[in-house]
Parts: sequence; C-alpha cells; structure tokens
Amino acid sequence: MPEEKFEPKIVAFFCNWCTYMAADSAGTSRMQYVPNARVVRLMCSGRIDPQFVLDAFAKGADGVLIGGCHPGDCHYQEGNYKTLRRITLLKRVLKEMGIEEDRFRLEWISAAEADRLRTTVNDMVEKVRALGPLRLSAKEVIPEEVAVS
Amino acid sequence: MSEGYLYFPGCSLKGTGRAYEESLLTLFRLLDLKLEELDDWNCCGATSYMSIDEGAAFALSARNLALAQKSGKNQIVVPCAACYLVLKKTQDYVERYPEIRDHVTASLRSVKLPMAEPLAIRHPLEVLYNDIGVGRIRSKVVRKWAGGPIACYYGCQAVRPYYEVDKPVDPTRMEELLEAAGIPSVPYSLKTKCCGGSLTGTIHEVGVRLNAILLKEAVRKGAKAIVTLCPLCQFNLDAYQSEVCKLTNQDLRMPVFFFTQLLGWALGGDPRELGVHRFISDAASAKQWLSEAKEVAAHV
Amino acid sequence: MFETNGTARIGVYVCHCGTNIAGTVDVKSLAEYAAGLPGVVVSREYKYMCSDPGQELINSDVREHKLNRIVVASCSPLLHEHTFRTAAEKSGLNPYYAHMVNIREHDSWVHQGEKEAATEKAKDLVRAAVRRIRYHKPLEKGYVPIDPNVLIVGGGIAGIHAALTMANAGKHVYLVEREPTIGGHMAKFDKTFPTLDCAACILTPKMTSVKAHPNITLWTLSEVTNVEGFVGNYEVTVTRHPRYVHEDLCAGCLQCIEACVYKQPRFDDEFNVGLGKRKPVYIPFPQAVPQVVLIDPETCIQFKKGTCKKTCVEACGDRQAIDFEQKDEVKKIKVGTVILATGFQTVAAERVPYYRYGVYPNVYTSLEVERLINASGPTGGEVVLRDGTKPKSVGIIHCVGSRDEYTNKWCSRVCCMYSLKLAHLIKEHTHAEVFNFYIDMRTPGKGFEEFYHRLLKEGVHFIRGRVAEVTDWADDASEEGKLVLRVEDTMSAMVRRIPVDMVVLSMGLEPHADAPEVRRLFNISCGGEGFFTERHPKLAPVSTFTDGIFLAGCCQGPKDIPDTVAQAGAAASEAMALIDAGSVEIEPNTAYVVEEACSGCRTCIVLCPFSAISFVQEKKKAAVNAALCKGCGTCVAGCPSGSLRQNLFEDEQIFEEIEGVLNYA
Amino acid sequence: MSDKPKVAFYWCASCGGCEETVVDLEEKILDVVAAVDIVFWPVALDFKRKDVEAMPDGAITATFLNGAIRTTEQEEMAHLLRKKSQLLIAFGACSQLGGIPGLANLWDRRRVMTAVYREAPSTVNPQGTAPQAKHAHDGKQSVTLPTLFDTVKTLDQTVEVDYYVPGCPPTPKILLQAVQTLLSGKLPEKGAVLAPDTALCEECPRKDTRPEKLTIKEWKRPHEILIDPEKCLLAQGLLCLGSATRGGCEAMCVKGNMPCTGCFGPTSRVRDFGAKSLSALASLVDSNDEAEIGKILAQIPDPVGTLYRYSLPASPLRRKKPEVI
Repeated sequence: MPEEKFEPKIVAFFCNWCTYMAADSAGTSRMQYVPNARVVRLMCSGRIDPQFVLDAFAKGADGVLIGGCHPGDCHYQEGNYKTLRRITLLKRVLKEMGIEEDRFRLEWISAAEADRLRTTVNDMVEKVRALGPLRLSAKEVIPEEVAVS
Repeated sequence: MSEGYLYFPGCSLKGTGRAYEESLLTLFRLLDLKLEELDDWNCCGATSYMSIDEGAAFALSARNLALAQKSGKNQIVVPCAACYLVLKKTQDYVERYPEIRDHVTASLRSVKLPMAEPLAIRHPLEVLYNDIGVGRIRSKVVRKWAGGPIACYYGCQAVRPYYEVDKPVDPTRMEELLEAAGIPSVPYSLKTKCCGGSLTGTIHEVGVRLNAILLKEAVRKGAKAIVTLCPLCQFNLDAYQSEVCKLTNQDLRMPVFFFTQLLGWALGGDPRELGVHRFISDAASAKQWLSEAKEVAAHV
Repeated sequence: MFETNGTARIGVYVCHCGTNIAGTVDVKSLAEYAAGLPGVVVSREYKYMCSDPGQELINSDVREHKLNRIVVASCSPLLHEHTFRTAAEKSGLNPYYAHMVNIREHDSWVHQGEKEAATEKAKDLVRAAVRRIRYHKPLEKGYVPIDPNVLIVGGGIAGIHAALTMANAGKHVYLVEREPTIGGHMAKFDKTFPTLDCAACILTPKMTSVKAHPNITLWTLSEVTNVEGFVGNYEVTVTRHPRYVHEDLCAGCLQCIEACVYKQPRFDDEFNVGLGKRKPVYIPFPQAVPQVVLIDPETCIQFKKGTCKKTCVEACGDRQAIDFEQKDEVKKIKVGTVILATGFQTVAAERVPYYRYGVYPNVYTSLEVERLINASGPTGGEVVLRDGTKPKSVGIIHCVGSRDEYTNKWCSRVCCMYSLKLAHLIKEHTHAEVFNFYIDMRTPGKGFEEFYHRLLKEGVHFIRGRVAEVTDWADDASEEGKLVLRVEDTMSAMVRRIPVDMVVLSMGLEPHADAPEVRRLFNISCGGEGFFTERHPKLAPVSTFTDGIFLAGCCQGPKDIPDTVAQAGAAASEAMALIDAGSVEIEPNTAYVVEEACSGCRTCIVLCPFSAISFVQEKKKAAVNAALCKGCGTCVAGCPSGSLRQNLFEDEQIFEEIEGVLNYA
Repeated sequence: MSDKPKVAFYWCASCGGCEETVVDLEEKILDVVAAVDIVFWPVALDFKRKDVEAMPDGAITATFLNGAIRTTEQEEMAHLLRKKSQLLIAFGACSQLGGIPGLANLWDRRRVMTAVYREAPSTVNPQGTAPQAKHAHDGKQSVTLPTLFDTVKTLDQTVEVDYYVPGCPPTPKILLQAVQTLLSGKLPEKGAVLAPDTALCEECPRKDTRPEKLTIKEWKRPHEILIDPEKCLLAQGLLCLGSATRGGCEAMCVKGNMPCTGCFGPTSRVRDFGAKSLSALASLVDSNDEAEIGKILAQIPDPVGTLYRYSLPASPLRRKKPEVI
C-alpha cells in the first residue's frame, strides 16, 4: 500500500434549514476545519433516501455524515423523525455489511451550532482516517488450494 | 449511609489540626456515621508540591485515589480544604487532560496501582448538610449555646473552583447547620477571603496583615468567635492573634473553632474528645463556653 | 426512467468574490478544469458574478453559445440562488436551469491557507453540479396568495409601532400581548436617553390610539398557542387568559379597587417590579391600555377561599363587569404575515452573586431605579433607599450580566447609555455623588457621546474597571454602614474601595426564557445566545428564514428605542410589501406522483405532516396537492416503488451529485 | 433441423426451482416446443458443453439462464452461452439479482466451505476433506473441479444481459408472456424486466384493506399470530415487502397468507431494493423517541437477510466488507 497520507472522502447530506445553515455560518465566522467533507444539500434530512447513503459508500465515500435539525425543530415539523427511524435501521444493515460505525453518523446540528458543525466534521474525519480507506470488494483470486479453517 | 465513608486525614489533621480530627470523629460517631481511615495514605500533594512539581503532586494524590478504590468504598471524606481541592483537581484534570492522565497512569503503574475510576470526593460540611441535613442536626441538639454569635469562615479552597461544598460566593451551609444547633452567626462578608495561608510562613507580614483584616471585620460585626472548616485557616487565624493585636493595637483575640467542634459539642460530645483544649490564643473563653454545658432536651 | 433534458450545453461561472474566494481557491485552474467536463461549453471566472456585468456575462454567453444550463460557483445558494435564477430567466432560460455551487461559506472561508485542498474540493463540487444540472428540467414558478391580515406578537413599543403603521395603511392587525397592558418595558421608563424626553409622554398616546384604531384587534393577557400553514396563509390559535373582568363591560372607573376588602394594597406590584404594592383587583398603571382592571386569582380571597364579601362586585353594580367564572378563551385567526416583537428580559441580578443583590437591601437593579425615578412610581419620583433616606452617594455598575463568560457574552448595547441617563437623573433628584463603573464606554449613536460629555461636566465620576464585589466589609470609619465597591481602577492602575449608600446594577438584556418555544411555534431559528435570527444580518435584517414572518425590536437582539422603532417600521413595510403584492413566489420543489407507476400502497400518505398527499379512491393511487406540499421530500424518500418524485431534488439529480463529488465515472 | 427459433435453458447457482417453472408450463410447454427448438437444456435433455461449443456464434436465438454466478465453471458457461446466443435472458431472481445464494456474500469462500464441510450439524467429515480444484485420481489422470468465488455475482455482473424475467421462481405465466413477447418480434427495450413495472400492491387482493394512515408499533412474524386471510398483511404488523416489489406474480404468497418477501425485485425506478424497502418500512414506525424506535425496529430480525433476501449481490454494496484485503 502506498505511503502517501490517506485523506478520507466524506459525503455529507445536510438539511437546508439547520445543518446547511450551520455550515454557512461556520463560513461567515471563518471557522477553520478539515476540507474532506462534500456537502449535498437537501431541503430536509427526511429526503435522504437510504439508497443515497449506500450509493455514496459504493461509489467511493469513506464516510457518510447526515445533518438535520434537532428533534422537535424540523422546519417541516417531523421530517427528521422519519430520518431517525430510517437511519436507525440502516445502521444495523451497515453493521451487518461490515461497515464500521464511525463511518456513518447522524448528527442534529442547528443553524446556531456552527462550532458543533466544525468539531463534528473534524472529529469524523479523524476517526475515519484512523479506520483507513473503505475497501468494499476485494479482487477475486482463485486459490490453488481451497482452504477450510 | 450504613456502608460508611472512607476518611482521608492528610498531614494537618494529624498535626496542627488534631482538634479537627478529634471533633470530626466524635461528631460522626454521635451521628452514627462510619468513618474508616484510608490505609497507607500519603501526602495529598498540596501547596509546595503543587507549586514546584505539578506532575509529582498529581501522582501523589492519584495514589491516594487508587488506594481508595482498592478499599472498595466509593466515597471518601476529606476534611482539609487543601487536600480536598488537590484530590478533586487531580480527578478532574486526569479526566480532562490526556497528557496528565498518561503521566499519572505511568507513575501509578510503577507502584503496581491502577488508575482509579472517578469516586465521590466529599467534604464533611457537605456530607453533614446533604446526607444528614439541617433538620436531623436540629433534632439531635442537647446543649444550649451560651457564647455569643460567631463568624463562619470558609476560606478559599473549599468552595473554589469546585463548589460541591457550598456556593462559591456567599456560602451559607455552616451558618445553617450551626443555627440549627442553636449557635447564632453574624453576616460575615469576608468568609471566602484569603486567611494569609502559607504566606505567614513565607512573607510573614503580608500573611499577618491579611489575617488581621479577617479578625478585625469579625470583631466589627460583633462576632465572639470564628468557625472554620479548614485546618490551615484555623491555624492561621488562631496562631497569630497576639501579633495581629500588636499590629492593629486592638484586642482582636477570639477563639477559632472547627465547625465540627461546635456541632459535636451541641450534640453532646465530651469537650475533651472535641479537642477544645488545643487552642492557642483565646483558649480561655472557648473552654469557658464549652464547659458551661447546660444539658437541655432536644429541639432547643 | 427520468431522462436528461435534451443535450445539455452548460456554462460554468466561477466567482472570485473579490478575494473571498480567489484568495483561497485557485479560480483560474478551477475554471479550466470545469471547461473540460462533459457538457460544458463555456467556463469563466469573474470578480463578482452577482454584479450586473457578471450577470450580463451569463446573458451574452447564453445568446452566443446557445447555453441551456448555468452553473455558478460562488457563495451560498441561500444568499444568491434567486439572483442567478433571475439572470438565467433574463437570458431566456427557465430559471431552474441555473444551479449554484457553494465554494465560499463551505470552502474558501473554512479552509483558508489550504489552497490546494480547497481547490480540489471546489472542483469536486463543481463537477457534481455539472453532472446534476444535466438532469434539471424546466419548472413553473409557484405562487400563493397572501391573506391581508397580520398578526403582531408583543405589545411593546416595537409591536405598537408596527401595528399602527400597518393599521394606518388599512391592514387589519391582530396585536397579541401576554401582559394585562401593552407598553412593554418602555412604559416603565422615566425618561429616554439622550434627549431625556419623558417616555410616558411619547408612548401613551400611541398606546391609546392602538386601542382606538378600527383596524387593530387588541388582545391582552393573551398568548399564541398554535401556528399552522405557511406564508400568506397562517392559521393561528390565540388563547385569551381570563382577567375575570369583561373588557367590554368595564369602564375603568376603578371603584372596584376602592371597594376591595383589602383596605390597603399589600401585594407586590409587577409593574413597579415589586417596589410598590397593589390589591388583588388592580390596574397595572394609571395609563394602562386597555383601561380595564383585572383580578389576580393568586391573591384574591374569592379565588382562594370563595368566602369574599365581593365588595368589588357591589361597587361595579349593574355593569356586572366582574366575572369570577371567566375561563380561557380560544380564538382562531387567519393571517398572511406575522411580526414577532416579543422583546427581551433583563438578566436576573441573582445570577451575579458577588454584587449581593437581594442580600444587601440597598443594591438595586436599573429597572427598579427607573421606577424610583418615575413620578408615577412607588415613591412618586423620590429616589430614596428602602429606609426612606436619600442616598448621598450612588455607584452604578455597568455591564452586569453582559460581556461576561458566566452570564452572557454579548454587549447589551443600551446599558452604557441608560446608566448615564440614570446617573444624570439620580444626581438631579438627589444631588448625590454618583460613580459609574464601566469596562468600556460605548456611546455610538446620535447625541450619545455628547451626552457622555455632558455628564462628565456635571461631575459624575467615571471609574474604568470591572467591580469585583459589593461588600459591607468596612475597612475604616469612613466605610461604616456603607456598601463598598471593590474595583481595579484601570486608569490609575490601583485597586480602590468606593463606599456608597446605594448601588445600581445596570442589568443586561437577554432573550425571554420562553423564546425557544416561540421560535418553535413560528418555525424560525435563533442564534446560540437565543435571539431570533434574521434572514441576513445586513440585507434582510427584519426577515426570517420562514417566509412571511418578520422580526422587530429586542427579540432579534438588544437595541435602543430609536432602533427598535425603525426596525418595527421596516418589518411593517416588509409585511405590507408582501400583502400588496397579493401573492408570493414559492419554490417549485414540490413532490409529485408518477401516476402510472404508483401502486397505491399509501405508504406516503402518513409521512406528510401537511396532509398534502391524498389517496384517490377512483384511481386507487396517491396524489400530491402542490399547494399544500412544502417540499421536504420525506415522502419521496419513503416511496417503496420510487413512484414519488421531487422537483429540483429528483433521485437522478442527487445520485449524479453524489457520484460527482466522488468523481465516480 | 428446422428454422424455428432455437432456445436454450441453463442453470447456474440455483435450486432448480426455475427449471420447475418450465415444467410447470404443463401442456402449454407443447406450444412452446411447437414454436421453438430447444437446443440445450441439461436438466432435461442430454446435451453436453461441447455441443454448445460446436455451435456457431449467435446460433441460439434466446438463452434463459437461471441461477447466480458463483463458480469458475458457471462464469465460463455464461460467457460461452453469451457468445452463442442472440438474446441472453437472466431468468429468475438468482440470475437477475443474486438470489438466495447471493446471501453467501455475507461471508467469504473460506467461511462458506468451513460451514458446509466442517460445522454444519449434518456434516460428518472426520478427515476434513474439502473439494479441491485439482484432484489426482489414483496418481494418474487428475480431475478438475470448478472453484467457488468469494463473491456471488449476478448474471449481468458477468456478461451482458438483454432481458430479465424476475421471480423465485418466475411464475409459468410470466415465463410464457416472456417467451411470447420475444417470439412476437416486437422486442422491448434492451435491459427491460419482462414483468409489470408497478409494485405488487397494485394487484394485491388485500389492497383495499390497508388503512390510509398505517403506522406500526410492533412488528410480528407469521408464526406469532393468527393471520387474518383478508386484511392487508402489513396492517397486521407482518413485514410484507409487496409495496416495494415488482408485481406480476399475482400475489401468490399473499393469497397463501404469507407476506411478500420481494422475489420479483425492485421496480425500474429503484436502484436498491433493500434500501428502498427499508426506508418505506422504517418510516411507518409509530414513535419519535430514539429508544423506542430502536426497540420497535429490533423486532425485525436479520435486516439484511430480510430486506436483501434476493438482491444482495445486485445491491450497491454487493457483499459484506471483506475482513482481509
């Protein structure tokens, strides 16, 4: 494996009203954080289809971060509760599929919590970096002898 | 509370603060609270240690905590304000700063001790206030106080920066407990000011000056005695009174009690077992008040 | 399957935003990179894309290069999405063929000094947008009508001014106030800085005209308990709490108060912040609006024991205004716009224990002193201590509960000036020595600095330093019986002890304790400190991120009366602009059903909190009511057969974005 | 030989159920035989691989290949048949999505072998023998066996596929329609799934009994309750995947009082069957409290095995992340 430093790729799905705004205000107040996250903006975390998460992992993301409004604060009243329900089950699936917990996070970050946004991204990138790249499929090698253990 | 508390005396309570230990043990006995002295305890790491080699101080203090954990009890009572602060600080900093944690863990490993899980470090004042309560104290009072009003003095370390013992500004628990024991107090605004601390040993005149401020204000407020919860404060305020009188050319002499002595006395403890013979400056009036023991029914 | 819309001819525009972006992102190489992306016909970088020449650039390229898609890499879409959609529209494209990439807030500003990484990130984001926009489709703008009625929450000077402005313009206003009278904090003040004109004299006429105005429905002792709907069409529930007196029947003769079985007032009077006393039946203050008494069930014997002689009822006679049976009354109203003017609260002095408020009787809060100075106050305008004596020396401590790690970090903006005002008035009333203890003197306002100088001349003392504590510890005879302020005088670099008779704490301003509930109710956001957040700090200072809801006064942040009134006027005209436009454009990002694909499983129906999705029995399929749909997309993500879709957030668009940022071929 | 269209059937990693479908055509099979020549059908007729190799490329009009691809030999056959056929049809869930054998992607070759040749309760194998690729027979000629892959593949992850016939197994009706469509000459768009593109609810006899606002507080399993034969199974708390599953089976299982397990796979608008059905089902959970949501969802045992029963290899993740790379 090459010695160059591994830079995790994080796909971040942020809801327009809370977490995306938090990221905006982090910018306005010039908070500095690691450049590894790529934000995909959705109106509500409730729009996040579990397919998006799996697609991101399958297409090369080392981690996926979901940001929504705090429970009770959803701009659309209860979209984030639906998100919570879906993500709860999705986490079990990902676990069974061998994807480490630190690679997938759901965080409630309000528009006021720019600093929380900063620390969350930093923390996640650090943890994912420690895990190394996500390698989903290994190359198929046909062994000389079929091993049984 | 049947399982009782561990007890960390620290150097003072075995030396200048003997009266504190004696009265504490007596008082806890009167309240059927079990105190079990921590086996093989060592210096808490306070004062000189802390200011010269923090690392060593934390390690020392962490050893005590590790021993405490070994004993299986989950609460340790620490009467000396300095010990109390250092033990709390250690527990806190080890949690908060990895580098300190690593250093301390290493030192402990060298003596084959594990790093202790956080345990409840408690001061007797707060134990009496929370676990016993003002009400129960009142119900157990058997003696009537004849001495005048007293000034409660908390000093700097018991209530700052940690404030489980009492409010950092204007603490009142000593007053509440003593009032319950029928001992009135004066509103004493300097209750958390510096007592001169170790300055009396280093820059003597400054120490004495600070000391004088406290005694002067106590007298001005009409206090007949000062009550403390810290062996260093008690010693400072008691030991230099003659010097303070010279400095201010005022008669500022008054006994300086440990709150455990007065509570113990009100609950019927034998004055001698409360160490009331150990005063330096104004032993006379202290003895006088405490011997004027009028036995009365509970609920004064 | 959803298809790309013809062949995309994409123009990419990278904005420098001066040096805001160009300082960190290598805009040149970014533009060059974009030029090489599939579908991209033109790729440029420019100083300010939002400027007219910037937009003209788009316009001419569309004509010249037959562009049909526009990608602008600049600031946050929350700031300029509308600008560039309009630009696209102006050049003859469907506005929704324009898409923004946020390389400022999300990139250059947060990765300063990481030019390379920031540029890479920008490339990923632009690539994603270029891939996404190929799947954009033309959309119709949505519009909703605006109900001309307006709800104003809070009857302080902000609410009052906004209400009158709109009512005078012929709009119908519902003014809802929680207290028994309108007037808010301003009604408690004696004079206003720096002009020293009497607060009551300028406020009470406005209060009475609110009551008199045909276009204003005034509900006091009332609270908004539920809000539904959306811009132009809010359905609001207001709960009117009982005052146990029928407003329409009470003539405000106050004879019931006379007649009350309590001969003397004996209960703390809220309006005089506890310095005065009132009876269980009372009117908050002489000029209260409405001029109607109320009964406090906490203290009224009839409510507590049910055995009162009810002399008040006798006194009221045939008017029969008093009604002990009165209950909560629930009102439902429809409004198109809302102005929140819910104001502020002053920090509780107990939170700053070292100033001993509540321990030493002669430590007062600024609001208490306002009442002491006020001619209609508990002492008839006499500034006297609780023992009735006049103070010979007074210390005023600034920034109590402001600019402080332990209470509130922010500057409350008005304390310096009102402290100066109080200093002047106290001196005027008592001729006492007055000391002001300040950290910095902040007098940015018309005539403010001049007022400060006037006080310097008047001989008020100013000590620059944060007071450490207020104590009764007397070091010598001169301090006997006084309150001593211990402070480091940072001008003379020495610690001083200033003995005074009276201490005034200039309390800071903070959001109401229940601001978070209000925020939730109206679905707006607040900053970390709890004040409501405006849509843009400079360009939309009275709007919120929820369309049709505006802010006025201190609920948005501490400010003085002139600023509050100005903001209230602004909020009123913003609301009226909406109303007079008659309808408002809404994002067409609504969900829709692909009918032939829908199996009628009804999973989506329960997912919509706005009941926008219904099950059409005859077709046995789901249908979305675009007017009710808010565009969250929750149902779309939940449709098990992928038969629900969302405009502007189609699955394909999002998949392309994901694979775009990951550079997945 | 006649100039009738030539049809081949072949099976890879499958249970044989798909072959049964052909047999289940009953007398209708005669119509099929009348219409086409069956040139290759190992399960029923004695053809050998070399016969196929002998055919010119594209000689076969259509090959219906069922079963997933999980051995070297299956891969070779897939390539061979692709070469010889004008149309290659992935026939049945295994070949379209990976099917039940695809669940082996939760492990790797070593784990599978160990389970089968060592740990399975029914295994008696004191020498710990395991099938080897090469095996020297009495020292002289050596026998070769296909080797198992670590990762089970769908047919279209192996070779290009023209059409799909879904189902585990496909119903005879679906098969017949498929054959007819292909014979009709009006070929559908390449890559099409030869079944309706709406979810099963559309044709479900219980459709009308589903409440408009259905939420679920407790998930049940079929053996735990007395199933109401009329009422929507989801409404009874059973994990029925019909709303996410392509129709065409005429709700056979549901008619048999069993919830749909999704063998017809997703509609054309869904990329990942498991994720989509997960999203829909989780959304219905009747709670906003994190802990309670967790509790309710915990009543769904083995989410992967349930939601990806037929489609793990076709899902974006394809397999469990290998421990060792």
